[in-house]
Amino acid sequence: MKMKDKDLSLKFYEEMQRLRLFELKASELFTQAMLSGNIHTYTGQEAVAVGACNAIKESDFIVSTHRGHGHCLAKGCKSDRMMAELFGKATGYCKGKGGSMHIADLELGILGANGIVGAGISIGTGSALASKIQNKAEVTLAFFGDGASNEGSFHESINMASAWNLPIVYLCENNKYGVSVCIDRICNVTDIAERAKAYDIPGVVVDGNDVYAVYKAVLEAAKHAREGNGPTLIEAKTYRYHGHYEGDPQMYKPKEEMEKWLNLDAIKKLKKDILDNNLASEKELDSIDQQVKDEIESAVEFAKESPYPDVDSVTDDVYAMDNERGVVR
Amino acid sequence: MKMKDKDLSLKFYEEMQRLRLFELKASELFTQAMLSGNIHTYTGQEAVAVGACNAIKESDFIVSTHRGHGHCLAKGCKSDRMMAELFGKATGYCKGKGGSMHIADLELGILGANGIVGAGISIGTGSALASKIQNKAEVTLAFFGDGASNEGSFHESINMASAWNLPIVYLCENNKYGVSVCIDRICNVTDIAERAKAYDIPGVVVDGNDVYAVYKAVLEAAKHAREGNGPTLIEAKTYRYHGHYEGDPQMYKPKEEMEKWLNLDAIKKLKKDILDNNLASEKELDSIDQQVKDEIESAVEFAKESPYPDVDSVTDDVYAMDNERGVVR
Amino acid sequence: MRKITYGQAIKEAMHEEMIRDSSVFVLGEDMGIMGSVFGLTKGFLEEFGPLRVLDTPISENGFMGMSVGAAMRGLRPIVELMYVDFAPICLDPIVNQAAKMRYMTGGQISIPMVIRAPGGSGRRNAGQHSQSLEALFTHFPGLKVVAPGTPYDAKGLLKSAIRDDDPVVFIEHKILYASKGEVPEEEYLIPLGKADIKRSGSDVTIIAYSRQTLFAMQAAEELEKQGISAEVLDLRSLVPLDWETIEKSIKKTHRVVLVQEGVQRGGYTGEIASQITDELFDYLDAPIKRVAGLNVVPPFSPALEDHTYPNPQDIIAKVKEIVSK
Amino acid sequence: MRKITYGQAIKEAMHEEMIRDSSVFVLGEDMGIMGSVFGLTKGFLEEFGPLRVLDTPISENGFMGMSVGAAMRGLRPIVELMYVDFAPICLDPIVNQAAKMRYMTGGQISIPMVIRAPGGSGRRNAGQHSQSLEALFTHFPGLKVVAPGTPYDAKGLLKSAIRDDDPVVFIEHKILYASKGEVPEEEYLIPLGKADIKRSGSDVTIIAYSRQTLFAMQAAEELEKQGISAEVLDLRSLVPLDWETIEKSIKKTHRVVLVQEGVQRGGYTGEIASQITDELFDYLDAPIKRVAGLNVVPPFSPALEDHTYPNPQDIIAKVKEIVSK
Ligand SMILES: Cc1ncc(C[n+]2csc(CCOP(=O)(O)OP(=O)(O)O)c2C)c(N)n1
Ligand SMILES: Cc1ncc(C[n+]2csc(CCOP(=O)(O)OP(=O)(O)O)c2C)c(N)n1
Ligand SMILES: [Mg+2]
Ligand SMILES: [Mg+2]
Repeated sequence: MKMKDKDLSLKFYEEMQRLRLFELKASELFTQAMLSGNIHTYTGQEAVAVGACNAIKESDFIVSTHRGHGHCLAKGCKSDRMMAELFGKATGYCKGKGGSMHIADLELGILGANGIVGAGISIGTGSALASKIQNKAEVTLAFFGDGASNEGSFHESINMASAWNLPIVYLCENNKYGVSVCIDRICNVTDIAERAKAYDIPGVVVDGNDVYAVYKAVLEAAKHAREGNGPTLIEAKTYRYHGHYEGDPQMYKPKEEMEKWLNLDAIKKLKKDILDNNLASEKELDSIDQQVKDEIESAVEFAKESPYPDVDSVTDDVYAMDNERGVVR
Repeated sequence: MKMKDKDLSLKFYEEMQRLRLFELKASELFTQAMLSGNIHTYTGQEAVAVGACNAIKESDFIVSTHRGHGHCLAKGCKSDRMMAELFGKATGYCKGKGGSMHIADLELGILGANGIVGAGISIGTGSALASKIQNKAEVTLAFFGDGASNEGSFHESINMASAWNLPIVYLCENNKYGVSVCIDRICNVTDIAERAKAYDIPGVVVDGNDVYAVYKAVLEAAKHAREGNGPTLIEAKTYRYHGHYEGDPQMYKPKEEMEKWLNLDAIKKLKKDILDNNLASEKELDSIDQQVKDEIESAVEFAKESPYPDVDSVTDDVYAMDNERGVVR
Repeated sequence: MRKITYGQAIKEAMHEEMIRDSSVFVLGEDMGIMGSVFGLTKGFLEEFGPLRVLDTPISENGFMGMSVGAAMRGLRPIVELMYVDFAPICLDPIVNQAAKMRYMTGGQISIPMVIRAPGGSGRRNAGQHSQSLEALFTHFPGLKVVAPGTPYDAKGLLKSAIRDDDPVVFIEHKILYASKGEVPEEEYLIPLGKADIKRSGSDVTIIAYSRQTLFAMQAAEELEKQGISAEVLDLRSLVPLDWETIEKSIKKTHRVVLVQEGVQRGGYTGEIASQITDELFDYLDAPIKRVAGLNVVPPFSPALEDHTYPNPQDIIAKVKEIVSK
Repeated sequence: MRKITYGQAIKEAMHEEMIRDSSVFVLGEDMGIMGSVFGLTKGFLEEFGPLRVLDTPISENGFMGMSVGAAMRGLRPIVELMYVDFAPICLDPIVNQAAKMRYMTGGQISIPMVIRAPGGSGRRNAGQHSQSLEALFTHFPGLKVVAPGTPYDAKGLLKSAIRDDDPVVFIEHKILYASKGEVPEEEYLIPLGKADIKRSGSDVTIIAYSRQTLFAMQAAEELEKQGISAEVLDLRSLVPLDWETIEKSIKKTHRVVLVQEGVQRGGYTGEIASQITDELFDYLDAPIKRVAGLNVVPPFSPALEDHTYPNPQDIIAKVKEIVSK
């Protein structure tokens, strides 16, 4: 496949490692009680965020979910300010006010992770509407989970995007579970992509552990959207390794299922592919690993050393105007 | 077609006339300012309610909509108490507290008209769940409009009914419009029944102006549900003659469209069918007409002569217990 | 000065702002071809085209969330909820997204959207189409809430709301659409957060908003005949609240009656009464009274509905409980 | 007496009622195989089977509406909203359907359902998972609202709520799940609408509910050391409200401080303060004070969150503003 050039492959590799190592570190820190709140890690799903975000432009937009670290890193967030946000520090993307579930950066085109399952789908659709109204060529990429596809916002939003031909790519990451509930138990269609038929838009299933497959599907869907042909629903089949949130022993998952998916690991797969195709040497990859590892370590250092937000700032940012600070009434 | 026996045909005819004349009378009364509030008439769609309600049992349940007079009459409501409710009288089905949009009768299996578009879909699904939990053989029939099929509750409810195999029939009355908005403008699928595919359940399109076609489709779907095979989505294509609510001049409808549908009138069609098949004479049909007309006239008399609810009763029925009447705190 | 209706005033405000700022657009059910069920956007589709006047499907949660997304991208959506009673079907994008986005993102993201929502009783619209639900919004930091009672206020406040960089819930009263009042031809703005003394008086302060401002005025006129001088303070903005004006008035009259149309329990006047009793206790010569809707569901029957919400006589009666002259 | 956790008490209440009455069933996200994310239905699926313990999809509006439908048919659903913060996504079936069905149908239809909804701050769950939203429900006639602060109250009230023929919103506090208290082995019920004097005193009445009851108790202990005798009145039920107990206490102490965790503006304590100032004005020797959450969105940062809602010191400070000894 001609797309498998060296640069792109190594970019994928580095980014996927960044996503993986960031999460493993976050998990470790959570276990050490250095992080608090709910941490939903992305381990296992890296090929989706990396493949997808590389298929759109810097000027394009994404909306993310509660499981958003991977999406945000892949769209350009720096691990240090991400980590600082997880620590609730003033140097985080949201000054510590949002935390893990609310990372956003308007300049990077990240319209926010979101704690409400399904909410991002309509927000993303609104972003696509904005592009259409302003006659701009940007595409919006909306990430959401299999569980979210049963929310009303999925239905309402995709219907409008279809009716109005909006420039959006709906990317459903089917990791088989919404917390403890296996999608097969609460949904009778085998492929969520089938639901595209309800809106007369293209529906595509891809191997979510194959970064190239995701990349290609999103590239095509983004082109379709950019050319004014409206939305596509892509379903990427993948799996999450960790519990729904850190601390969840995920007793609801069969052991064999986990093993099967661990064998299909996206990073392993890409690595093998790179080596098999002689795109890089083991050593080169190792040095990427080391470099990412170092980056994450210094991100942690950065986060630890950063100051907490001023207690006084707790009443900032409720409204736009300074004189409405505090909003006593 | 062997189902077209005399008794059933005349029953259909009488009921459809009742629905039609009830609404024409309501419309007239509204114009005379005898009725207030929002009156959504059912004229044009009679074959749907009558065909569908005759296909289920007395012990079965329906949920209705803001345009509910037809459904309620077809499921067994008496025109006098219905009319009294429209007048806001104490003798109405809801003691005048509900009015046109909230008629309900638990004993008749009518779980309520509803002022919130789409709300009945999930309430009906809950009724089907109750039947399943209680291992009862009743089926629930949920009426809703084309417009309602774009609400999230449509998606969420049908998905659950499908996953849990609930005994319910979803009957979408596609009259082409949600208030002023033509369904074709805000929805890209030609047939709403297509959406059944998103839940892996049967989807059926029927001519909503053919009472027998509706009857047959619902009969089959109800059997399917009763036998434990889960939901069906039926789309009945029909048309409303009056404005969305009384007083709406419906400027948004092309004249030719209205003319086309008036030519397809369900009552006319049934009448012709009865006469062509010699199931009854013109005279017999005329006498049914007269009888229904008289019934509606006395319903109006009944309503007019009925007392208004006592002002004191305004604080009744908020909670179950008498001692919580008033609920001052 | 020319007189126009409250509905016309709202229409003019939207129209002027759409001309002034191309990032303003309207969306909602029946906003386009029909020009909205209350006729407030008649002609807009023709004038501004289908990209700035959107007829949505009946998908409130979806199009409310979309408005938030469009606002994040710098547009200024004016979204209509056909009845405020439908807010419970799409409250998440309003109170968990629009209201919180600026704060949760550390001040990065503005949500300059306006949610227009007609409310109120008196039209025999029954339980699910007759509520006054401002209290659903006032409880959420990040939202501003406005509820004008006159055409003049409606126009000036709506224009400010559209230009505001925060989400504003703009509560209209259905019964008022046809009511007329003076509105200048020239452009003007009324800042959010400023109450208006609609009538000055010395014996008691009647605090009201939306339609109840008119009832309070009627009550005050009648009270004057009976020798009681009532000051009528029209809040206009519920959030931000104009505390200075409230404080000044109460320090003058020492008595206060609060009026709202909606269900009393949990209504916004309870909040204000609580602030007054906390901070102005020593200035009060009498209990703070509320005139509010009964704690019931809106009934349909014409024989019942008007007994569930305040009328001028109810206001007069409450005033007389605390003012004896 | 044995001590169990608040979580265990809730679990026992559901368990006992499911055994007692086969029309009771539970549904919600992760209620089955996982036994709920807070572990409150562990073992239920095995014991009662999949028709009485339903793992729903993430379709809150749908399954809340379904609960209403099932309740209309005579079943008694206990539906869990994983976080009360999700109520805005499914408020219509709660406030426009469940709450209004009896009234709109002229008394025909009962909706005997319980909505369990964990709320509250303090777990670093950020803006959309840390709210106290009881005020969303107290404003709607037809709903009952309960918010217990102890295991004993939680169990007795939940059992009553399940047997109640009206829809009850049962607000739990996430931080309390692990807190322990005495709960008898024998069955007991606590009627809805009865407050509990958790501690008797003479200088001031502190009215609280949910977790703030514990904070009020801590404050009262500290105040006692300082010579101030505080009565702690735990509302337990917000609707119906136990006015008699409130009245009696205030007639004794003549001073009152109201405490709630949630955002102050539009919170339920404002309603109560307003009722008190209206009806007990002549018994008050001092302004009514509220201790409540800041008017902000819940921040994530561990450095900020605990500054947004009341703690015992805040209660003490407010009491001292109106009691000088
Ligand atoms: C509206 C809403 N309902 C429920 C939750 C609780 N919750 C958080 S994540 C989640 C599961 C989401 O599943 P899925 O969409 O498949 O995403 P995944 O976690 O697998 O990435 C649930 C139920 C929530 N945050 N918001
Ligand atoms: C949630 C909600 N949104 C909007 C409305 C206002 N409304 C009442 S009926 C209606 C159109 C419904 O269209 P459809 O479902 O096709 O039913 P029809 O009127 O054609 O019978 C609308 C928008 C409402 N009552 N409830
Ligand atoms: Mg998932
Ligand atoms: Mg229709």
